[in-house]
Amino acid sequence: MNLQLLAQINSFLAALVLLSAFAMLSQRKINGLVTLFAWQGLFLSINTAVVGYVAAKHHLYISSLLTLSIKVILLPYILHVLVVRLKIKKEMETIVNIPTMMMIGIALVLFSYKLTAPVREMSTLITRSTLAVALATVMIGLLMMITRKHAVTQIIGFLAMENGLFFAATSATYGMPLVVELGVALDVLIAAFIFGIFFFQISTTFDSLSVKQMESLREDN
Amino acid sequence: MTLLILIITPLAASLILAFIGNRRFAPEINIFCSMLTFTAGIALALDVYRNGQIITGEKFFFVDAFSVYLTVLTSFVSMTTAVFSLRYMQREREHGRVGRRRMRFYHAMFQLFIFAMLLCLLANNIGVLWIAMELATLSTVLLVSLYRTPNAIEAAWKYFILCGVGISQALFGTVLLYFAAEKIIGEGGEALLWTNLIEVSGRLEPTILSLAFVFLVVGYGTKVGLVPLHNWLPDAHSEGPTPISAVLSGLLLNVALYALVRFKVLVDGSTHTHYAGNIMMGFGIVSMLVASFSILRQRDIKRMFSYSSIEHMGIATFAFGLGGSIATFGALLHMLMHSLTKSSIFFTVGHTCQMHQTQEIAKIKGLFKGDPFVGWTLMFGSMAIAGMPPFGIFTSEFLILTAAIKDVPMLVPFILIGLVAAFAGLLRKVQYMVTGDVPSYSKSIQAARAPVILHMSLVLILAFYIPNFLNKWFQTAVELLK
Amino acid sequence: MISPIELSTFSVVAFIIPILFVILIGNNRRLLICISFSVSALACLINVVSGIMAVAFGKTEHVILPIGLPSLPFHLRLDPLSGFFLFVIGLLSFFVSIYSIGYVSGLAGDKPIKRLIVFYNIFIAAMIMVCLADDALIFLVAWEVMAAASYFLVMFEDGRSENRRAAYLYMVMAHIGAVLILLSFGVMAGFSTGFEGYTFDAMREANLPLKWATVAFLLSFFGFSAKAGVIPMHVWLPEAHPVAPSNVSALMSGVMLKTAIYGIIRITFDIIKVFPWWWGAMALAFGLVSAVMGVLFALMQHDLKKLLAYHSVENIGIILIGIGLSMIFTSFHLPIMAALALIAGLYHTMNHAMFKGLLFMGAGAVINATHERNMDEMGGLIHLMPWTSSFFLVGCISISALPPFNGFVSEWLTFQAFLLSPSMPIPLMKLLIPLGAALLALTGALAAACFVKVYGVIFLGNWRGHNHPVVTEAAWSMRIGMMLTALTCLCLGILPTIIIDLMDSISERLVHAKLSSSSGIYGWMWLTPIDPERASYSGPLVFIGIIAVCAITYFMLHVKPGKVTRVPVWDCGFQKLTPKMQYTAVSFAMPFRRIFGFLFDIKEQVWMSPQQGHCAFPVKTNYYLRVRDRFWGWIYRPIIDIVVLMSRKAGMLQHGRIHMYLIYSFVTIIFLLALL
Amino acid sequence: MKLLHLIFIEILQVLIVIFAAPAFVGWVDMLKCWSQGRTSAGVMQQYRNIAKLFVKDVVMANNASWIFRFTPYLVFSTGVMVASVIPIISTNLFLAPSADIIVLIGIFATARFFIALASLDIGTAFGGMGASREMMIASLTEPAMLMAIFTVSLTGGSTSLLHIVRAFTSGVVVVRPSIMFASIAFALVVIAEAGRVPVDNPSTHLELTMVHEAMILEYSGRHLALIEWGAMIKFFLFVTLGIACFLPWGIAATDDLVSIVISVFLMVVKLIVAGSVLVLIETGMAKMRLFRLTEFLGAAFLMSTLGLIFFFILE
Repeated sequence: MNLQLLAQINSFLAALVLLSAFAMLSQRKINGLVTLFAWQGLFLSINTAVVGYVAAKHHLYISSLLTLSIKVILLPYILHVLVVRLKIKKEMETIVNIPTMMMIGIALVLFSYKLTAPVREMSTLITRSTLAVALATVMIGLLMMITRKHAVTQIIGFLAMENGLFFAATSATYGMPLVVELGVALDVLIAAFIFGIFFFQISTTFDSLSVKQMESLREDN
Repeated sequence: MTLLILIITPLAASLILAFIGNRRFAPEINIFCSMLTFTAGIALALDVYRNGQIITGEKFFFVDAFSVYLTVLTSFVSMTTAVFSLRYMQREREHGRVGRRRMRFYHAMFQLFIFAMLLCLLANNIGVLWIAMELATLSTVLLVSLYRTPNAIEAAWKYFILCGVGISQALFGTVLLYFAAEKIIGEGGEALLWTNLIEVSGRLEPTILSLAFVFLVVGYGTKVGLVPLHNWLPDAHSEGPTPISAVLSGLLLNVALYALVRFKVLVDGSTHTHYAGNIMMGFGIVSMLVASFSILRQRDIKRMFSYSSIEHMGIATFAFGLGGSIATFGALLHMLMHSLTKSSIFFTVGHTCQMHQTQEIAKIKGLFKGDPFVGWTLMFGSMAIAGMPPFGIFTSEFLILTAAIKDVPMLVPFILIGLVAAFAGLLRKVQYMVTGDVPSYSKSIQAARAPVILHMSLVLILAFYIPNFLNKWFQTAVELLK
Repeated sequence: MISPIELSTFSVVAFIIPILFVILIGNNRRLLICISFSVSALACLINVVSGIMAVAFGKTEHVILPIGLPSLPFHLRLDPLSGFFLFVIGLLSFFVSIYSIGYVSGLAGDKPIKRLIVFYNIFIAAMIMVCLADDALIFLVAWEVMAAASYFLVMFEDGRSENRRAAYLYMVMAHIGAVLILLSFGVMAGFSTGFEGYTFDAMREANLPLKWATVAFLLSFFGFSAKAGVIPMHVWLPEAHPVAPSNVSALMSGVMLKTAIYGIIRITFDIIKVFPWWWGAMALAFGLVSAVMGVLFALMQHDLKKLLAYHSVENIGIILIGIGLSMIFTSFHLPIMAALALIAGLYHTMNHAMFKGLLFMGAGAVINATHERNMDEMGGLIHLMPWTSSFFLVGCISISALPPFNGFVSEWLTFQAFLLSPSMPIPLMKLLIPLGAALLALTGALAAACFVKVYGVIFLGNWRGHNHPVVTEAAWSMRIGMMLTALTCLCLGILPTIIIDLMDSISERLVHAKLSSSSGIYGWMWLTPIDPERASYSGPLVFIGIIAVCAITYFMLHVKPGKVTRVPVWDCGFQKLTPKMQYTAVSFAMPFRRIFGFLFDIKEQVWMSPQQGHCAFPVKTNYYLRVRDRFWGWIYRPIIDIVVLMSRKAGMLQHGRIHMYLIYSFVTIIFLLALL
Repeated sequence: MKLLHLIFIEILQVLIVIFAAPAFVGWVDMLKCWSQGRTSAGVMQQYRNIAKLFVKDVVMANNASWIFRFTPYLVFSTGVMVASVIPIISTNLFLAPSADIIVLIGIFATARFFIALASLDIGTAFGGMGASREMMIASLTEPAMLMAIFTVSLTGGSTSLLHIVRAFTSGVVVVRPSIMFASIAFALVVIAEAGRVPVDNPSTHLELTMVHEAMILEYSGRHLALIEWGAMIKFFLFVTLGIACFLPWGIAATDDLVSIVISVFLMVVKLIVAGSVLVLIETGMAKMRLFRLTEFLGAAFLMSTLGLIFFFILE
């Protein structure tokens, strides 16, 4: 296959990642969120594999496999189990209403496009244009954490940010060195276990998983 | 070799304690391992002192003057904390705040935390540095929520989320840095090695690096506790068990600042401006102002001292940002003095809280009469932390301030206000706690004196006499960083 | 032959011995007090000796201690100026230490004596180190240790809330002052490179541009005046001195304030050296305001120690007047006049140390005996405490600047300095400065009035109080301490010439002129500054003359024994004369309240309780008076309010909502990226 | 020989002062009586009073302390001390350098200090009232007096009386505005210091008005005599001080007998004049309320300050 096509595939997948990010932003149902997160992971791992093929970097295959196993299979499974176990109610209310979030999201995309301009100029990689998308994904993940009131959604936002970062690494530099990739993956795993424990602690201490109740530590004015 | 021992010991210890951490002699094991770590640290220090900086393990590890003194400090404070936590946690168990299984967890995580911090300090690879930093966060998150009270869980959750987000920003910054570096050094692991980066820092692309520094400063700054990224810090410090508060504000903040300073050197090296320095100065001033004014109206003793940690990190950040030989020297000294003093204060605070069964300042009274040792150490510790001689923090603040009025006179009034406000706030609360009559509900406890005395005397001695090796390290570090 | 500076350094070490005693024989109270305070007294005596040597030889010696920062070891230096202050500190501390033996034993048993002894010694040692310091670091270390030690001494009775409040206020003010001083050192060190810049020698070398010199001077001036209690930085002083143990207040008011004067002189005359005249004018203005306001505030008090504290404000003002004049003269290159003014200031420094120490010791004795600080509850103690009363009288006369005692000499010298103002090139100053002299005269007269009140109300008349404690004469060691101080006051008043000739070495170094070279043709009996034609005062002759005439008249009238009939007080036929009808401190000060009332925030109420029978005879009349310092409301209240507001605002950042926290970091990123 | 001579002059002057003071006061009283159309008791009346008091016994309150007994002697001796310093009949007094004007004021202040203490000693309301008022008046007079003296000593270039007198007498006689104003101020101050109408009324015992009398109310016998005498000496000295400062011409510069006699004669003339001037003022004005005194003394202060300002502006 020629590079042209691969580049197009790459940017197409990038578009899908961003799309899934937006979808998550607008998704109300928690199961839907988990599914979308899985999809995002899937696109990401395919993309990584493609880039690995393009750049002939074999460690990228490994990281793509890692992504597949952790972010597509493991984490969604854990989340799903938790959702079932803790009987989390399906509907998630958001702080800001959906259309506004969309607007903000688009603004973020433009912003990150502007930001990554110097990188694009410098870079010679075929993936360089997708860096903007990666940064946008990170930002949208952060936005999601900000606007959702629920612990699980915040975690998903967090993981979406991780996805974005991973994507950024791939697109900007054909991925970090393997040791770093592994380390990051390990951290994500530990994080996953920790928030697993957390969900139980929270739901046992407070009656629900809503972050709303956790505002007691404050300077009482 | 010593280096490997230094790294492996805490890791192995955490593994062992993960299984036998609930036994009767577990704390002793904990102490023993920390002592082993400390001796290894000393050995490493001597090694560095003799033959300068070390690069081993296929350039994986890198030790220079800056990191070695922090390494020794880390291992030392972790050792004294382990000693302190022996009796402290025992009493916590007697009060039924923690169960046996959680003791196991506590010991394991404690050692893991030490391991993570040492890895941060010794890693040559900035990617590994990031990983270790994340590990340090993760290992302490569940320690903060050890008591499982609603507040503890809330604090831990905030700690987890905020630091997680912050650290992800840092990763993005690292990616950008890697991107800029690989242009010059070439692909693969080489481009992430600090030793290579510092050599080529002049040739790195300035725009990318300044872009990267934004994410790095927000990322690591969150862990340093710079305002307005600090909100997790008071909660985590006040709700966790006291030994953890001690190591968090005594060591973790230092390590995060260490990372930040490393990157600052890189960025300013490439931009040839004072860009990173200015940002750090700004963060420093804001942090110390906000923190000082927050101290004034604290009702919780541990919260108050965690705010003072924010203040001091602000001062140190400001000083590093200021640059110049005297300011940098002062900043290095300040990191050392602060972590010694602050951890000893937290030990004392732990005793105080256990005596009065509360962290509320309003309920703590008459320490001079009740337990002179605790009272006076708390008084002197607070005076030291507030920058009164004859304690070391005064010396470092003296250097920083005088350097500041030389270079940035316009900023000095803000520092002045901050320092005085912090002093007034601390003194007010502490004076209230130490004076007066002993309340009925306060019961006397057997305080762990050794760590406190050790720390305070170190702070006192180092104010008047800085041993030669330390001085040599500081000077080389100054050359490296200024 | 051991050199003075070695002596002093040794003495500083010697102050550790009493602290060791506390550890060793802490349980034996009496023994501990006796031994430890006598050791401190000896250590102080060493400094008296070394001080005299330093001033007399006029040599300057350096010592570099092996401790401190690696590239900045502690530099010590003893020159005549610091020698003079060592002498003053040592002498008063010597007297006070003797006094303390009795005083501290007289304190109630539950008081934390050990704490007192430990910090007492640290305090004195720190003051000595301040005078010896020759680089910024050790100076500030000693300065702050001094502040901290005195803080703990003020907090001696930490059970009482007023002690805590006073100590807190004092410590905060002291710390603000210290930081200001630190910054001024920073400015001066900024003009030479590296760590060596922090030594005073380097600062002397570095010739600052005027702008920076001014900054440094202003910083240090206000820093030091916060410690000296110059108005409006005086608020801590009348709070802290009353609540401290009296031997401590004697030291704080007598010598600790003087270290601030030392600092001002050191920085202006020794380190900066060249300055415009308006610096001096500023010092002069602050001095005058402090002097007048201080004495007026004092007049309004009826708490004995508070009154004395306000008098410290006044006297610091007088000292500043001398120094300010000297600065003005120096800036106009009039060395001999500068020398006169400087000596006047320094001499008053020493005098104030002595008589204020004496007065506080006396106050301590009285308060120990009566357990009462409110003068309006006292009276007639002269019959019960003859020794204390006579020593206290000496103090009163000295502080009221009456010949032939020492206070008068220094004020006389200051007046002489004022009279030299016409030789200044600036017309306006020529006109204004003599008005300052008028203010000084007013101060003197008011001080006299105030101490007539003090002595009259405490020692004369009859006991006014409700409770009648058994009042006994002070312990012997207290009496000795006070007697020595009183004698010193008299000697300083009668034989000023000798001491002033000694002090030439100081003025020679600082303003390059001697006084004795101008005077001295009359010899030790006549004090003739500048020129015997201008002015002359002979303490001995006045003293001897007055005493002689008294004696002669006495004997002439008692050639045949004069009969003295003792009768009850003539009550004008009104039968019910009670002690309550005596004038009290409040009523004595009434005319002054009427005249100078506009300066204070006065709240005065009189109300008659329900009357029965004839309306002219109310059953009971209540009188309420509250005199407040206006400065608190003018300056400090607003500042405190602002700080509280700021802290509330800072607290609002921590509102507990994690979303907002995330937004913070988000916004921070956006902001920083926008900065790019 | 020379020394003997000096000592002789010194003693002579002191004696003159001591014994002339009552006469001067008597003269003033006499003038006053005449001006008020009363028959006077003559110049010698004050001598009779003093003599009478000396022979009387001392009656003292039970709680009078040593201060009460010591004060009269001190008051008297300060008067004598000052008398030996002010150049009245001659300018070569060997004791004169031992005290300049400021010291003189100081010495008088000492005397006042002790009187005030003594008046508080018994613990009656009168005493306290007197002391409080006296000290208040003193604190207001002192600045005015000092400013007046400043003007003089700036003109004379010295604060020691000898040199002021020499400076004036040696120079040609000029009318200086500064000196004029200063002298007026000084006159007002003398009235206040000596406790004459309108500041104080020596011949009243009405508690609302009395100041000096209230202080010495408890005294009797020789003590009272000494105090009264001391007060007279003080009054006399203040007048002579004024003379020495403002019209010193004629005070003997050489110590031959002739010039001394002349100067004594001149002094007597000056005193007579000064006394009558004072009487004019006293009879012209009524006793002031206590808190009006601020205005009176304020005027004195203003005068002296004007004098000072004129010294700098016009000369």
